[in-house]
Amino acid sequence: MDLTAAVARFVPDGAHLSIGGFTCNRNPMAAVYEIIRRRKKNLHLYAHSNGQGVDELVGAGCVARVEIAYAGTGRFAPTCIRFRRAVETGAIQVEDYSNYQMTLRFLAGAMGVPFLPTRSGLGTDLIEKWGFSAELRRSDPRLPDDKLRVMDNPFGTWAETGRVVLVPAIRPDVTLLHVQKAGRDGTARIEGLTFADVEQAKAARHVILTCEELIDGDELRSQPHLNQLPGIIVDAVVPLPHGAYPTACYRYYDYDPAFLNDYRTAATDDRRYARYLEEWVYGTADHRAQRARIPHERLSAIQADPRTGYARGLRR
Amino acid sequence: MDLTAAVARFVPDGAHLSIGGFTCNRNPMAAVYEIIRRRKKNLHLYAHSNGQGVDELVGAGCVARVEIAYAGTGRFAPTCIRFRRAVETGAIQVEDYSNYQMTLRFLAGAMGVPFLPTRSGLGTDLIEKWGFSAELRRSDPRLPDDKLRVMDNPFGTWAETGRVVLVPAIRPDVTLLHVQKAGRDGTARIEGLTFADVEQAKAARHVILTCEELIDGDELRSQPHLNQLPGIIVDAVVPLPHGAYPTACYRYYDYDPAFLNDYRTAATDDRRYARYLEEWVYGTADHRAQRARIPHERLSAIQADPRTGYARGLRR
Amino acid sequence: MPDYNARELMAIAAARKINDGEIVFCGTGISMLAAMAAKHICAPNSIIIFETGAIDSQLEEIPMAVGDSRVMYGASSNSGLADSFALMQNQTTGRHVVGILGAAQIDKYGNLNSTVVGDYGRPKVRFSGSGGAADVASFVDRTIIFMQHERRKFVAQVDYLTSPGWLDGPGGRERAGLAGNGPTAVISNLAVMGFDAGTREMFLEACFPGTTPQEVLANMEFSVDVSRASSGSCARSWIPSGSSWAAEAGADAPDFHSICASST
Amino acid sequence: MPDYNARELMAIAAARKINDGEIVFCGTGISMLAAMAAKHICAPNSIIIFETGAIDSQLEEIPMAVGDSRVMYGASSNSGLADSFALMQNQTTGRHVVGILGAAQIDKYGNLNSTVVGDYGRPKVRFSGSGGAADVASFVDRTIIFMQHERRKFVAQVDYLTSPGWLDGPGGRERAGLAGNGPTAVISNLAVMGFDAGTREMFLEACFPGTTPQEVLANMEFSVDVSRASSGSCARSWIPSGSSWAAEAGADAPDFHSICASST
Repeated sequence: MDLTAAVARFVPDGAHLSIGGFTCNRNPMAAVYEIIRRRKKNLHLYAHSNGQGVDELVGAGCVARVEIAYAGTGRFAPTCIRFRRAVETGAIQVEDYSNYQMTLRFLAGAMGVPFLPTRSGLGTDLIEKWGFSAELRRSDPRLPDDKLRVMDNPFGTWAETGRVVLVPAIRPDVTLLHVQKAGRDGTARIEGLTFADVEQAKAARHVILTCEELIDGDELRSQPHLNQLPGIIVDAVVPLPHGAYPTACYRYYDYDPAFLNDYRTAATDDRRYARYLEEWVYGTADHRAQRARIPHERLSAIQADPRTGYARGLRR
Repeated sequence: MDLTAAVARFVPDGAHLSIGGFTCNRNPMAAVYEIIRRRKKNLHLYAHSNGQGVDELVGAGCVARVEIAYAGTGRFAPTCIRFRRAVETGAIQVEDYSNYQMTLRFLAGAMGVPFLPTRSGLGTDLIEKWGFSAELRRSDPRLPDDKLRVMDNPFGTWAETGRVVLVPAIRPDVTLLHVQKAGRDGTARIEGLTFADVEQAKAARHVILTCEELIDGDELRSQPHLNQLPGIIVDAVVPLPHGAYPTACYRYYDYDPAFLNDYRTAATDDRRYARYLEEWVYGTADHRAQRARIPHERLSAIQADPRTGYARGLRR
Repeated sequence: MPDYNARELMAIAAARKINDGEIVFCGTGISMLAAMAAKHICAPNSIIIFETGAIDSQLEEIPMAVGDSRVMYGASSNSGLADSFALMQNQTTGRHVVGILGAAQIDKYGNLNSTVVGDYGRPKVRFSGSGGAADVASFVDRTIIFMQHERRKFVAQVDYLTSPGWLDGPGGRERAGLAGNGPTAVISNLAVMGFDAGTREMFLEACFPGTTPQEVLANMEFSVDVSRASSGSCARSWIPSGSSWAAEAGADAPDFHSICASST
Repeated sequence: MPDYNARELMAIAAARKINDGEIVFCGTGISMLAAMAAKHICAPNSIIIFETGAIDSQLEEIPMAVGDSRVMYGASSNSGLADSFALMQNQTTGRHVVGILGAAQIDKYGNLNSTVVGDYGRPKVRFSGSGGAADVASFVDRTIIFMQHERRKFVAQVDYLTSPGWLDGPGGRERAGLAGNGPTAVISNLAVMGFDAGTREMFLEACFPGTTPQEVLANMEFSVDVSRASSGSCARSWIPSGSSWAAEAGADAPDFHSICASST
């Protein structure tokens, strides 16, 4: 299945989806651009700190609702620019959690339990202020009735804990990940930090995987303890070199500061942003065509150093 | 710190401890034998399916109480023999859980929360029948007041779940693990299945690590995503080749069927078992002396094949 | 004398109950044989998983425990207990899992005891305990159970309910809060039993060659419906005949026969 | 004109608050500088951790976000968010962690807002949101907070309480069910503030050179006790002087100065 077919099949309008990666690293950008290109609407997005991918999906108008912990891409955008605009204009609805709360929600989904407990957020407005209305929650069977619940510790003061926050499980319709290596059967190997990718994938009903390299033969199965996802939970595997660009992919390439700076400039102005989308996304037929537009010297500049896994001395 | 010093410091009589490994694999046997050799008493042992290590600690009379999911070492002892005898004679007190419940209890301890939820065991005697008396639970502040609790899902029918079992966190005083590779700072790399080792280590107040190889220099830190334990949680690292013997250590050696068959024979008879302990444990000053007693041809026979990680064609 | 022994028959009978594409949870011994046989005779795309965290293992030699390094070889991923049970509790993956279990006692609703005989506080006989059995029986789409057919093992009431079957009958699992299904088959050394879709009670589905329904009943403390049972000769139809069975069952694995003969 | 800029001063001041052997939770930008400086000047055995899962990273270049591949290099272990926050929530490891945070607004009890200005349902300004800040502030032994010293940022009441400080004062955290401690220092571009052990209210500890207590107060919506403040000249004692400071602060890292000048 190619990316177009996978997105067509698993990402209908209104889908509940989550994407992997963190801020400027290993976002599944090729899949994000394909979703934008197909002008998907009304998506319900689950994000922790996924960053660039979130901002582009929101900026392109694909997203109706976001449950999120953090919208930023480091120094390039301490607050994601199109996200900020969409919230301030009321174009999207937002429900706020913390990074750990979102991680636990994915983990609960992966584990098949309705909630997980934490002490995070006790005493804060994460608990007091709810973004989604009760009507909205009741109208969508894919949403729990409550944002979260606070409960006294049923084991007294066990674990020095008097009270816990219960955060409800997330079951995305589909999770999109970009990984370094995968096999045809879906076996996936992530190198470096996994962020919350593994939990997001296991929580989802379907998983679309893009990868830098498709590995045939025995390489992945000769070291099974290095693989984070077994093939049985993956629905589609699409090899797409530079599939995380302009975000980084550890050991393969760095984020592209030039692109992200240009993006920031474009994102601050509605007309410029429309032009950006037209040229970079709608105007490119697919990932291959898009990648062909990246100047060769930029790809060279961000190529990862084998020792460190990033581009040493990159002009940032 | 050598093993004797580590055990002396972190395993006092009455300690609450857990050991790593699973049935006949990667039990921290050198540490177990050192505990037996020092004639530790009244230990409170947390086990999932650790197998051989559990049976030897119980058989030597070091253990007063066990919280456990499974006591067996595969074909050599479908039910651990000394464990069975100790339970039937009332020599130890037992609280039963399932493997996943025990895993979740360690995970809860690792996460710093008082409990985790699961649907496992609803409707069974794991919930109805409690092994430890209320007095015992109240008398030891290291034990929660309840074995577990059943609760209605506070999120209605979210995640197709009407009811959950809450299992309380375990915080062992110390966890003993045997791993393949470790650095002087405690960074640990487990190859193959991790069982519940990582959760057990992170749940504990102290961690004693034995390892096949002590790795100096950059090898471990050049691939940090292959390391399961960061150095900061480890109190002592002791390099002890064959430290899991007679259980297996993936990629290094297999379990020793000859030893485990002899053990079974010894374990079925109190006098023979006393002689076994005298010769194999009390009669050896330390791991080095004990290892010197293993016939060379046995160590050769169990040496792991590099491709499969176990001893191919081993007469079992 | 047939050219297969009782353990081989049991493994093949269980293998025939596995559908292609299913995820097969394996315990020790005969359940591994059944899963391996299934891949050879009827479910080539089934996936073998172990509670220790090995997913889709390539078994070159038969593991003698689920912690054996042999389960680690050639897997799609090797992780740990937390992940493997989560996969089964997860509602998407869990409903593709068939669990193969064994026990010391079973009742007519397929509830299992692998903990104690006698009083829990001071047992006459102590067994290994649940291990992952209670977890698997709580979570997965259905279970297949191996038993030795003896009167003290097929009991009116289990001394300790370790792993949930259909609990107290129709609606029992739902009332307890369990999502998955109970057992769909019990395979003993004498016969294959199913569970009635209405009453959830065990019934005799087929006797193995040389066994009669009367013999089956004589070796149980409770009674089961035998009216639907095919006779031993009928059961023969799904048992491979002659020398072909061994190849079909994956008996090319080096120690299949010895394990068949000795494992529990 | 001094040979250090305000951001460098802030980083050094925070570094001096880190004890040797502590685990330092780092966010983006200046908090990484502070942690790196601490390893050079006062806490050589401190350990840097990131919420993304990197533990004890060896920072050869300064990451521009906690998701930057630069945090992965030379770590003791690289895992993911679940593990790093668990390490902080864990009562054994968590009590060795000092968290360094920043925010858009702070109140006198050190409660932080990094979510919105205005009404949550239709905000005037939307910020990034909690990220890991609420988690860290809930779990760890204590926090150090970086702020820009402006009246609209030191407010009587935060528009949204994202990350818990001392909440409503003495006993507030305990009543809410939080185990860890609140902030012990706020470091702004003008001054260093502490929190009174009794009232849990912010007080002025020291002004940076060239700043007066009056200037500090003029840039806050609420008032703080300034009676314990050492003057700018006193604060000089813990600021490295002359050219040595850069070396001490680990300014040999290639882009320390440019990051100091530009990062948030």
